[in-house]
Amino acid sequence: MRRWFDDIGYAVILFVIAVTVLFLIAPIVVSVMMSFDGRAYLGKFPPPNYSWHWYQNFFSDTFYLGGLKTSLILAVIATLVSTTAGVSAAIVLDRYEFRGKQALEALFLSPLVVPAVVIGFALLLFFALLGVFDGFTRLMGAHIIITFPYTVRTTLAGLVGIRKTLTEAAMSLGATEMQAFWDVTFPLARTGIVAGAVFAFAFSMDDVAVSLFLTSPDTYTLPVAMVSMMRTNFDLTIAAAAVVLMVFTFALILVLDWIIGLERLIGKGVFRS
Amino acid sequence: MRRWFDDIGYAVILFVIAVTVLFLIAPIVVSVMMSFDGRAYLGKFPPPNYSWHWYQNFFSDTFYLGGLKTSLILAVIATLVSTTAGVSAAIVLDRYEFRGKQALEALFLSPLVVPAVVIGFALLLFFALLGVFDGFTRLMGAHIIITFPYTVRTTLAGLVGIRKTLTEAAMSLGATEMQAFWDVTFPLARTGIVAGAVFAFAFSMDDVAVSLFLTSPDTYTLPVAMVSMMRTNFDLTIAAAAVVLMVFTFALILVLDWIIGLERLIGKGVFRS
Amino acid sequence: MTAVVELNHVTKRFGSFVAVDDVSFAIAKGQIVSLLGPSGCGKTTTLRMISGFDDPEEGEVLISGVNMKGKRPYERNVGLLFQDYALFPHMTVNQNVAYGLKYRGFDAKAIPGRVSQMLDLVKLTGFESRRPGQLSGGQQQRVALARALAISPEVVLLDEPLSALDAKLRQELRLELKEILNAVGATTIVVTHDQEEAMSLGDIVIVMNDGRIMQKGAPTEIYAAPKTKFVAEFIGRSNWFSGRFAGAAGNGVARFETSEGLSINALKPDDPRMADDDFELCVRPERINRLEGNGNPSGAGEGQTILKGQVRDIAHLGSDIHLVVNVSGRSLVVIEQYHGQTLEHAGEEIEVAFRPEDCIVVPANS
Amino acid sequence: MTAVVELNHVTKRFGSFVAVDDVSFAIAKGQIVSLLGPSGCGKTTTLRMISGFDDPEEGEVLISGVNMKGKRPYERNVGLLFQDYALFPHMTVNQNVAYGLKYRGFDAKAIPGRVSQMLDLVKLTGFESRRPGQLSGGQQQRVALARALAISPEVVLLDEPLSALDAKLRQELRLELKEILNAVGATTIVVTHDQEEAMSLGDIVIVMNDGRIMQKGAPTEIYAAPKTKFVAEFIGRSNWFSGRFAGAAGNGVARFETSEGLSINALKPDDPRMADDDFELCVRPERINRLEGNGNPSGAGEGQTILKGQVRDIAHLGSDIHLVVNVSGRSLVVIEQYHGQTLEHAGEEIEVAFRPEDCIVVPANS
Repeated sequence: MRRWFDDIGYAVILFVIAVTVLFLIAPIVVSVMMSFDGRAYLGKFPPPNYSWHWYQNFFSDTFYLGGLKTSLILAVIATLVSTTAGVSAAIVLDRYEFRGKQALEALFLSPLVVPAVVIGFALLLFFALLGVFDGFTRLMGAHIIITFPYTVRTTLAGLVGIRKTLTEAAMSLGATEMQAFWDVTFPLARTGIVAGAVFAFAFSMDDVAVSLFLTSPDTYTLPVAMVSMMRTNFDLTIAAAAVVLMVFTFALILVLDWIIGLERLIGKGVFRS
Repeated sequence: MRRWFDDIGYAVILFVIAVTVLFLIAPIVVSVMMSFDGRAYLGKFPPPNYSWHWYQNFFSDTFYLGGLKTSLILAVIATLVSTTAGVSAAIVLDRYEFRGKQALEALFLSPLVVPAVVIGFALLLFFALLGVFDGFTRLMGAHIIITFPYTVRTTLAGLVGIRKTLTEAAMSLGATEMQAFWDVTFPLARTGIVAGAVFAFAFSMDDVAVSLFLTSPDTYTLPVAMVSMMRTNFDLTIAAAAVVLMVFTFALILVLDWIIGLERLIGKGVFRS
Repeated sequence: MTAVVELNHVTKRFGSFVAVDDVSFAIAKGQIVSLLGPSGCGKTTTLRMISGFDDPEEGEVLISGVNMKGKRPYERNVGLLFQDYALFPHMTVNQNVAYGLKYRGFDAKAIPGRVSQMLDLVKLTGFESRRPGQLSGGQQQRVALARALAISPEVVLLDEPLSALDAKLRQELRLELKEILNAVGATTIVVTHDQEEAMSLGDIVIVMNDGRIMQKGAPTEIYAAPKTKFVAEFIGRSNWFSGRFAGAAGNGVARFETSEGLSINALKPDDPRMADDDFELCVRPERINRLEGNGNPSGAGEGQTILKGQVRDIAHLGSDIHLVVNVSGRSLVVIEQYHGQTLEHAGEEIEVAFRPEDCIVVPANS
Repeated sequence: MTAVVELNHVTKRFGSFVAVDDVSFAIAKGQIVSLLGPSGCGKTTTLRMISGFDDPEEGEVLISGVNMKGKRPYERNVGLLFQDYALFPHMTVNQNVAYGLKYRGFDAKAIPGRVSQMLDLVKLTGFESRRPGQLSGGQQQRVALARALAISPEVVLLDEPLSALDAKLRQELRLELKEILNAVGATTIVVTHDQEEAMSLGDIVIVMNDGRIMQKGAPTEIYAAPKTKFVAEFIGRSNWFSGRFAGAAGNGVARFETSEGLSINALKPDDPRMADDDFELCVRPERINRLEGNGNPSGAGEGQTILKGQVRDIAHLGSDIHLVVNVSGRSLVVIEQYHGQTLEHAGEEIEVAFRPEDCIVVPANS
């Protein structure tokens, strides 16, 4: 009789999981199928026939392509800059004990805590104050700031597993501290650093909240383009754009999975949001 | 002479950190100060005098207050629902080995990987398909889905530290598996569960990318209200709104810090983005 | 006297790996039995099958004569002491010890009395309201023991009970643990990879390897008369020679020729197969004596084997002196008690001797 | 012979905690010195000050006569063997051993020869292209040793060199490690909390506690003539009695009255303060003999102390038998070697004896 409680407990849990799975999978499946809809208008689900024409629309629309181009350029530069800064910061946080270390750590991770709209608005004001009104420069600064915490976090996660005795061993064998870093620490932290760079890239590609505040009429990102198309000209080209963006992100995650394994990512909590 | 390389290395790293710190702190400081600007128009920084009048504007504007009210209601309900579902899912993922466990785990965390605009658009299509056009219902579903991964992650992080032998010990002493869960596992995982709930709340409060797709003219969240005010009626009331939103989030993080310690949060990577 | 725990031809596989292979034994009431073996030998799986966390694939597990097939852990009356103690960290000592009582049907009024009786038994009266985190390792172990014994289990299973403690504390608690188990008359199975733990706690030692029982007997029997090379090597240190018997040397003593050409006097094994077979011969290091006075065999009794060698190393470890002696290119370990004697230096020539009855002979490849 | 390593009145504080307190010692070329003490005794801080990862606050560290003040680790010529070995996991065995050579100014052409010479020394020829993750614990230890010795350091520091290995392997590798160090004539400091490791490896043992040197001497000297209770208790097992001297018993032997009323014959200490002071007296467990034949003192020599007691426990641990005997309400531990003798059962009455020269007397509270 007591066993019965165990068995009913499992049943309830399994039901909750089944409902969750449905709501997580269904919308994405619907969107992907609709993006291949063969009809020229937005019709009922499921599509009666399939074609690539929404993708042809997407790749021939200069508004979307402009957004895609800006997104890619921003993502590449933001990734390079914030990876460099993030690795430097993580090394200092990992190796040294100093007054205010906790405050610095909190500060470096603060873009994770401050709401995105607040960051977007604050940067809008700050750039206005500095006299910077060029859309690209503003987006660039914003994307570096919002991607920086990811590179710090993943590098830190990579450094945590490296025993301090390895650096000490290298120094006892004649290497200076910098040489020990390049010989030992850097190669071992490489997967963490690469993970940070990939996340930074993906996050820069996908951001909308911050970018919305900083776009100018001729400089906007792909997600921002999607949002504005949704308001002005809603058709299934947005579905195609969404699939393109998603495929991009998934490709990056797969690369990352291939390099360091998805489980380790989840375990280390370096998953981007 | 070799020591010199070590010393110059430190100098470079310290410079990078100083620049980063400036760019992280300055925009927020500027925004907070500007929100107390005593002038009635958007003037140069720093404000010549300070007052509360932008806050008075905020708290007397029905548009902002409507957004704040919707945001709070959404956040409370989304937190309750996704914490329940997240805890169930985390228990199954933590305790049992089964075929497809990895796939399920990836699926539960997929809202972290899929770009927010894609989720927003996919839900828009999905709800249209289901015939759901009510703004509040759509936002509710969306906020549950986007907060769910946080509750799964933090609960999992809380469960990971609990040794399996504790459950076995309870069972050897006569408790069924469900009794063992309530007596032993649940009290020990509580901090992780609370952390997940707080993150879910904060994330629901702050979301803009997904909500933008699902708002209706009479149901919108505070961040969405800020974005649309920025386009239509830009003044420093948005700064006051940003500070209100930020204070809300910070208060939550402080509660969390008080409960389980910020360091453990960072270490466990349960920091929201 | 009927057996409290009985395993009949129990087998358990994980995939193609046979964790436990046709194991049978029976434990009488009040007995303490040690299951000893290297990691992966199947001892932990055996323990999990008795406690109900794993089910045997073949064979049966009986507790007090009842077949336990399909019974979940909470449907058996087994006390478990985990290697990591598994104390509930959010409960006090009192709550930990009382935990099993409410589920095991103890009268609510009787619980406080039972708890204080158990804490008295493990000498932790006064610690009732501490949390496990505020206790030392040894105290935690005793709380876990009190909790396991409180429910009056039919059998108590101890999983590496002392391995989490440091060497000095282990020696002290070993005796205390044994006395507590004897005081309540608990039927006990101790699972361990530590030879000293197994021999000092167990009335009977069962040596396992590769899922099978290799030998079963009193500690002294296992040590002095191992039946296989595995058991002899796993229990204690030993000096091995391989070779064959090459004829009698009188008085029931036979000459053993080792592969490196040494001749050793050993007792003739009763084994009828002995004729031309290969054997392994081992001498325990404490049975080898240094001869006083260089080259003077008078110190050695009749029939002893005398070997000449060179001291390779001498280490004073405390109560024991460990001497490594190079004999015909191989190293013999000799253990002596330290009684203030003068120690040799590495490189000195010495003679060592041992008696025929100090030789243990086992079949080769066993 | 000038000292290779010399510490003069070295003191190091961390905040208000004095980690190392006025420590001085000198090590001659080729000597192996063990720094032995419990955790927190300052031995690791001492090692870090010699290797350059910490700087002394007061006093000086000299290596080959040169004051090391302000020299960073890579400016000293010290070989370090870390407790966790600290092998570079992304480099092969070859690359690990060669790592120090490029920075220590070895000719690039000479490096491969030096590496294979070192791998030959530690018997790892053939493992050149393995990664540390593909090696066993013992092999990793030997790679780390080869790497530390390759740079021909003036002094080698070993931090708990064997503690990461299991008990059986530790005994084997102890001798190998000692022979390798002797083969290259390395001046060595072994830091350890393990008494057996310290005594078997070190020519000299320095016992530390609370940042200070408690005693320094050959292993046998430290064991047989500890100057304080701390040293006697930390090294080996011991049976303690506290009490006072109550007059002579002839032949340089004095009568020691214990607090529980036992009378023990001990050698008179030379200490002039002995008159009415409190002392602690200890007898090593292997020095206590069981008397054969109940109540017959003929087995005991002249002047021996004979105590009557009851066997509380007897445990056969392998080469040793541990006997716990209840004497006037306190437990005495007796260790005998096992030579096939019949074992008592718990509860039997026996007599034990020890000689006056087996008693170690130290001042109370030392």
